Amino acid sequence: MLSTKFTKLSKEEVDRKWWEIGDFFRRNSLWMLMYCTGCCAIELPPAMTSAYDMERLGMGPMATPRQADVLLVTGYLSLKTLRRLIYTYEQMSEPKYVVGIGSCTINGGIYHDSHAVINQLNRYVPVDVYVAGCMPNTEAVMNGFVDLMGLIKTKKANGWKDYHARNEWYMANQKAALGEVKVHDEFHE
Amino acid sequence: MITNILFGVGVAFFGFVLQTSIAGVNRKVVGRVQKRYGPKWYQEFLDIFKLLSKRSVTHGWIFDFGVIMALGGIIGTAMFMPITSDLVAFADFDNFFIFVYLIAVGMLGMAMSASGSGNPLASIGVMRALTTMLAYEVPFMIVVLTIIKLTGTSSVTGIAEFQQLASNNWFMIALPLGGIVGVMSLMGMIGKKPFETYIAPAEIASGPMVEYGGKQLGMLFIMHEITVFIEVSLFVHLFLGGAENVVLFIVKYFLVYTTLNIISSVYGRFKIDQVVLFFYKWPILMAISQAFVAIYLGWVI
Amino acid sequence: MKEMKLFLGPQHPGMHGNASVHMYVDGDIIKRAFLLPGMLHRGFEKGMERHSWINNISLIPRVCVVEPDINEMAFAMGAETLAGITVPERAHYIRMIILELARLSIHLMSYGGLGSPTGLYTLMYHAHTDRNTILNIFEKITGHRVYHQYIIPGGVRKDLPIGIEEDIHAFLDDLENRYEEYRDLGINNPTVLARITDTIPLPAEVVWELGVTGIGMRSAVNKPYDLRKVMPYARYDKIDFEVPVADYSDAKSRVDCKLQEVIQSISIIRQCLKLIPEGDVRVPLGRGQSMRWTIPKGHVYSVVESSRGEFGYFMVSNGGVNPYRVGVRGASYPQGLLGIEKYLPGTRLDDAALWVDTMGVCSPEIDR
Amino acid sequence: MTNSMSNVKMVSEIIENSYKVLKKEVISQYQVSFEVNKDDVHSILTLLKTSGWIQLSYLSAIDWPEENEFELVYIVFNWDKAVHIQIRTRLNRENPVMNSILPIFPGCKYYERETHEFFGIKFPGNPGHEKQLILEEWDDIPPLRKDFDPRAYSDRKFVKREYSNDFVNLNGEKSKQIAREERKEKIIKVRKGGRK
Amino acid sequence: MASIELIIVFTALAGVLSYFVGRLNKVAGSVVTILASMFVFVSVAYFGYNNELIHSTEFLPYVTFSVTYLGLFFAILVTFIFAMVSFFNPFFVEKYKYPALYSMLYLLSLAGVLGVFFTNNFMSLFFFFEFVVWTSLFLIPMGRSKRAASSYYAFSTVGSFALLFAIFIMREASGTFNIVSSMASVNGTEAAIVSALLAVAAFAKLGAFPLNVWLPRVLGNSPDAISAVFSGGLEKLGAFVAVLALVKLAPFGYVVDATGLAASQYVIAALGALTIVFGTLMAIRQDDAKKLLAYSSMSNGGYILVALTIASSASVSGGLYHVVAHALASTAAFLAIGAVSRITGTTKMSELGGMIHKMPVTYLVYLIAIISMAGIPPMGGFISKWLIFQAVIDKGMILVAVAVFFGSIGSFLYVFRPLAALFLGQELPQHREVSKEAPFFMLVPMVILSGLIIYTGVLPNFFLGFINNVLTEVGVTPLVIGSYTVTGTNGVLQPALIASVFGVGVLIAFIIFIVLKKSRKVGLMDTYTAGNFIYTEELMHYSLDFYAPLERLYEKYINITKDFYKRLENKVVDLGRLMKYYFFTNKPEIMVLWIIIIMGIILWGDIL
Repeated sequence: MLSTKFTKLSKEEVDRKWWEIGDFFRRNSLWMLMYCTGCCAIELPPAMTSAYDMERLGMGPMATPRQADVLLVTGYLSLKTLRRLIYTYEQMSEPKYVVGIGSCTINGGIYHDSHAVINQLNRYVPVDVYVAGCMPNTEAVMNGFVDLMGLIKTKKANGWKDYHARNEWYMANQKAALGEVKVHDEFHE
Repeated sequence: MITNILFGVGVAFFGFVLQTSIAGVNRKVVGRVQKRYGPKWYQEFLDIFKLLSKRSVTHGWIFDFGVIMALGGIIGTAMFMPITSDLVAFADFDNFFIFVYLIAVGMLGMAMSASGSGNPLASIGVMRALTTMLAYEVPFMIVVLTIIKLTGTSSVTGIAEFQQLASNNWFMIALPLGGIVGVMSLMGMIGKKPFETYIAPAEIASGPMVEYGGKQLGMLFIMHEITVFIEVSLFVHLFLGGAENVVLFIVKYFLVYTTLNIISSVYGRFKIDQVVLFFYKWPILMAISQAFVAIYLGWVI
Repeated sequence: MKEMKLFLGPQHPGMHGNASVHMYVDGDIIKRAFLLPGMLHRGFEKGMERHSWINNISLIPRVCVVEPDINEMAFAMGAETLAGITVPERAHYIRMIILELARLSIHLMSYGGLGSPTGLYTLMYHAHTDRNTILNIFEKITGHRVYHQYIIPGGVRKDLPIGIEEDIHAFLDDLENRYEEYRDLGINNPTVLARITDTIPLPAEVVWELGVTGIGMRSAVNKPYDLRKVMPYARYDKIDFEVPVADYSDAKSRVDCKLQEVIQSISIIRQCLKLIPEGDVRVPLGRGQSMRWTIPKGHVYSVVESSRGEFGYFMVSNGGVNPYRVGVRGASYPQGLLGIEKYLPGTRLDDAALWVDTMGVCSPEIDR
Repeated sequence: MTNSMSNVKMVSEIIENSYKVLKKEVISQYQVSFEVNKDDVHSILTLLKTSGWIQLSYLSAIDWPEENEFELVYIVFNWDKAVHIQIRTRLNRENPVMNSILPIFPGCKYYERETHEFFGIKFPGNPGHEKQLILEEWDDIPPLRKDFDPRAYSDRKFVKREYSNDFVNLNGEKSKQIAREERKEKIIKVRKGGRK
Repeated sequence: MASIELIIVFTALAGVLSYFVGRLNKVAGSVVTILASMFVFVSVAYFGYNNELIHSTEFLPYVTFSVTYLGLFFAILVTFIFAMVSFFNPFFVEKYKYPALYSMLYLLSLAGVLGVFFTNNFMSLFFFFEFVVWTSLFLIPMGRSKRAASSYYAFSTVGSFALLFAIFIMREASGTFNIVSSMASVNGTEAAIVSALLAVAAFAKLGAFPLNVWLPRVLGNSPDAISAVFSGGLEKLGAFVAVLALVKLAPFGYVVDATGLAASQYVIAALGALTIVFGTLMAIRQDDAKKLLAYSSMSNGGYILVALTIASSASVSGGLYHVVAHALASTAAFLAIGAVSRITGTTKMSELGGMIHKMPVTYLVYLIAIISMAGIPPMGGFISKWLIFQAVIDKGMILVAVAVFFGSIGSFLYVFRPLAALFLGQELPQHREVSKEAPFFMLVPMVILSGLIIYTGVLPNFFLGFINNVLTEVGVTPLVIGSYTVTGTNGVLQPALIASVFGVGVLIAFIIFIVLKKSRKVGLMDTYTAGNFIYTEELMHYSLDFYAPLERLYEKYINITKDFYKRLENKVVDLGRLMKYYFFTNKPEIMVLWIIIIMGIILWGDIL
């Protein structure tokens, strides 16, 4: 005789289970945003195309931030780009992940003393994975993506939650570096 | 009636699963053309379910309503689709014009929702999609007119059964010019290059899809898969003699879809007015001459 | 409303690099267009004033990301002119091999980039794969895939590795064998041809007004205005090659010229590999203290023919350890800023990305 | 092309016959430099343009704070007689104004605008040159002037990453630093013959 | 029991009454139009449907009436349209220069229309025809354009003279003005001429190619309510005449064996096909929403012509059903546009945008109307188009089929454009403050019309049953209809099934939508701009030159008819100047000479 014993799961547990299922899909289908913010983007075409074929991992480029899951910050970020990057990041649908590629995103790299380039990306947007190197070669970039998948699996890729939780801190940092984030750039008019 | 409707829902679901799997396999096939491995065959499923699991944004009620109307219209259309001559939800009511026009509800819903997002790129994409529709639909309808005139019925199963008779050839062979026009129009219908103008990421950043993310995009993906299912299986039924059993149907379906994909992978995309000029040059002439030859002269192979 | 505003970039699949084209569009015709540059501004010219001549070697390749070697070459030539250094003969040939391989790589990339606006992704996949092979060759020669820091004042950093000739020859043979296939897939493809024929023409008489150089100019004025011919640097005067030209500059003829340059580059590399002498590849700088190497007072404008045109470094030395002022003339500066403003209006929205691709607008060298 | 050295000579003759040249330098066989008075620049450039130097290759400035001057450099090029000509002139650093050469070389539009942005030199005659081109919301002196210190600016605006010493090794291997210290200790130990 | 004469007289008297009431109070006068037209509609529909309309009283000689199913069909439809549109009158009277006159003419034209449909006498048909023209003529310039009125009059005159000429020929042949007997008596060449002349009258009224110029002008420039009346009601007079000309009179000319159609039918069908294509192409390029709908009316008139020409049971019932479907849909669309223009003061799509956020009900009404106009199930337009397609395919008219399919797909293009440019897209700042939903009494007719559009699409059998009566009357085999199904020549349609399956699909989609995570609401300006910041809504709205790439392909060839009439107009003006120069000179003796000469010519043979 079978004894059927249903333990009623609490709402949190149900949510967690759904979240885990969602994580499985999310990490196997990471769509990255086509945004070449800096020079490390030059190693992305080999990663995307036949030589390394990123699509094996289920990754592919996407046209707009609404569709994408991963924001790749490829290298140094000038202030002008950072404004647009933050705007783009806020347009992405959650859950969203950020991969910082190149040393410039970590500590400014070779441009650490430049008047136009920020030094530390994770003060302005939360970063889940860094890929070091100037420039990191394609294998390193691919490895970074695999790392991101691992972090999603172990529920450590929580940058977007952090952005909600410490939103004021991020906003204050953005304001300190940029002044206003959204500016009138109608510079030709 | 209820069983019929449930069966219809089953057909729509079958179509979704079939097309999504075949699309995944085709991504691998195209990957081989491009000298690479390509994704897993079930990647399309992963993509769709991932999208459904995300938290999206909405631009107002019309943005959501349009998506629901789009998916609903397409599911409704798919419910009429016969798989084989026996496996059909609403026998005798699978009229060809229902497919052509009920699909338009889905298209209209999507167009409405895209324009409702307030993004001009989406409106441009919709404009291009509608213009492409104006291009490919007329030659296709002329060919189908010939077929309906020859068979005397506009029921899709009726046309398929007519071709399965021993004395008749498939219309792909019987009406060779019309068959070619059918292939071209089908490529336009399912949005394959060179007629993929309305997505055109490098020009208008994926056109109507530009503002979608998360569940809305996921639902549009489902809608797209079912639309492709409807259009390709319509081609199978109209031109390739339908199918006696499910396996044959899947084989024919796979062959048609894969052929189109391979053809499209070595072509670029036209501009929108080039698409219109293309279809209103040779295909429509071929379709009209085919219709004249078949209807007035009775020359059918 | 009379007009609508659309954007091509910075975050747009049609834009190569990080810049933004603001377009005012009526229907689908562009009425006004502007480039919004500066998103890749790093303060390069300021940064180079703050580094020593030798340190700058690692900084300069990053000016233009897609084609770093011309920067190294222009910088090295300028420094050599100022310091009065004679470069060993072998180094000249190695430099030419590197430069032409780089030219091949960027032409392949740009030809593959044609796949994006025209939707022919297969072309993109194939071309990028071949470019990857070139990057692998670079890695063997210099140790780096992209930023080589190989051409330095006084020669090249180290000699070619043994056996690299086979690799290069194998690659060139392969590329030459598939050259016709490439043409058939891309420029002879009827769908692509329909897109690029008569698209965004650049009239010959306005070339000078803009200051456009490179393929954009040569395909318009029908004269072999190539710096390698006009004022040969390295040992280009000893090499036999032709400069492809055309008399009507539309997207098609520009792409065609690029493809013909691929053939010429292959031939140049072959000749270099044949003519290359044995010997040193570098003269020592600064008598053992190369980090404190100083250059006599002076100023020079050293130019190199890049894939997009005249690429120049204007360098001023005040006799110190650091350069006093370095100015960079990005090759795509005219076609990027003024060209987009003047010649994009009147074309169609669909073709805007083609201008960026075929004229070769490289945003990092505009912004610096 | 034709003999380049004679081209340089020809240019020198053209310019030196008509205008006062403060300083002439022949940099290489393809390049020559003239320093001229500020007022002569426009007519020299016009002359050069009519003589075949139709391409403006480069336009920029150099800051000489000790002499309290800016130096403007115009580089023009002739494709048929391959010589780059630098025309250089000096401006007062306090109130740097130079009439635009837009009527002569329309291609200078953005060069002048950029020079204004980075040095603060004004170019009357070039509409809209005072708007920002490369920079956005810039709040300091023009950055390419010598008295601008980018490091100070960067330190003020952008926070540097701080590296704490208790560096966590994620991979569970010994970090290089620890390994190096251990190796050092070992060597000392060996040198001392195993004695503490 | 109700007498037709009394209803007509009542309508006319109510018109006069509304004038006097309107002089006292503008709004009250227009309320009279609502009450009167509603009363007329209810009485015509109720008594007509129960066969209780009588025609006994004879007020004037020759003005006699009879009730036919054909007349009744049109009368119910047109009075319904008049009644629905009349709800808009109180909200628009403020904008007219002569509001009292407007109310009177509105009702008088209704009376004229009733006369046209119920008379059994060609002479009074002509009289009522002219009456409608004259009353409606003065309604048009209450909007903007006097030129529209004059071109309307010019083309109506062509139609009227053609009609008059046909009447005289029939009178010559039969000796009577009675419609039935005189039409039965003509045959041979006379029948051909009569048929052609009646067709000209129908073309002029329907605005079909090549007599199309007035239609967009009138519909584009009239007051909003009058545009709706013209498109839904008065234009259908042309369909009425077309039924007389094309269905009741036998076709003539060489008969093609393969299709069984005569040459005259081919000519008319070809002109109908041209009307469809021309109307579609012109509608695609319009910027004014009302003009766009005007050209769509023209294109739909082409469908009606093609359908009536083929004269098989499917086609005639399809054509008559199309009359219903298009009248409902285009009236609803015009009313929706009118509701928008009442608030914003413009109907130019390039000056509007994002109205949906303030006017959702109006939007839905317009949406349902355009779904029907585009012929998409489950709306009424689909049934009629399906029937017409069946007939065209059955006859194997390939080139006509090209036009029919082209117009059908093209209608997606043009009906979508106001939807996208006017209702959807960015909410423009200049209208954000003023716009709000239309008042209740304006929504009432629009919602009723939408409900009927859906009803005609889901359960067409009631109307098709009535149309079958008409078919029997005009001598065409009735259509086979079941309780829920419609049987065409090569297929069976079950509209209710389509609607319910569509409902199931939407239900599934809704369930999918609702179980998934809730979306985050963002503003319209938070949109993909490739990373750039935007502040100007009007620059982010795609409305002008919507189909620019398509338009470029044909814009060179499109103005053929317009240019032709323009040249003709110039010639007529020149002729007038010439006459003025020679006849009306300052010298009286020359004038007297001319008068004598002309009198002499006229009286030659009779007296002299």
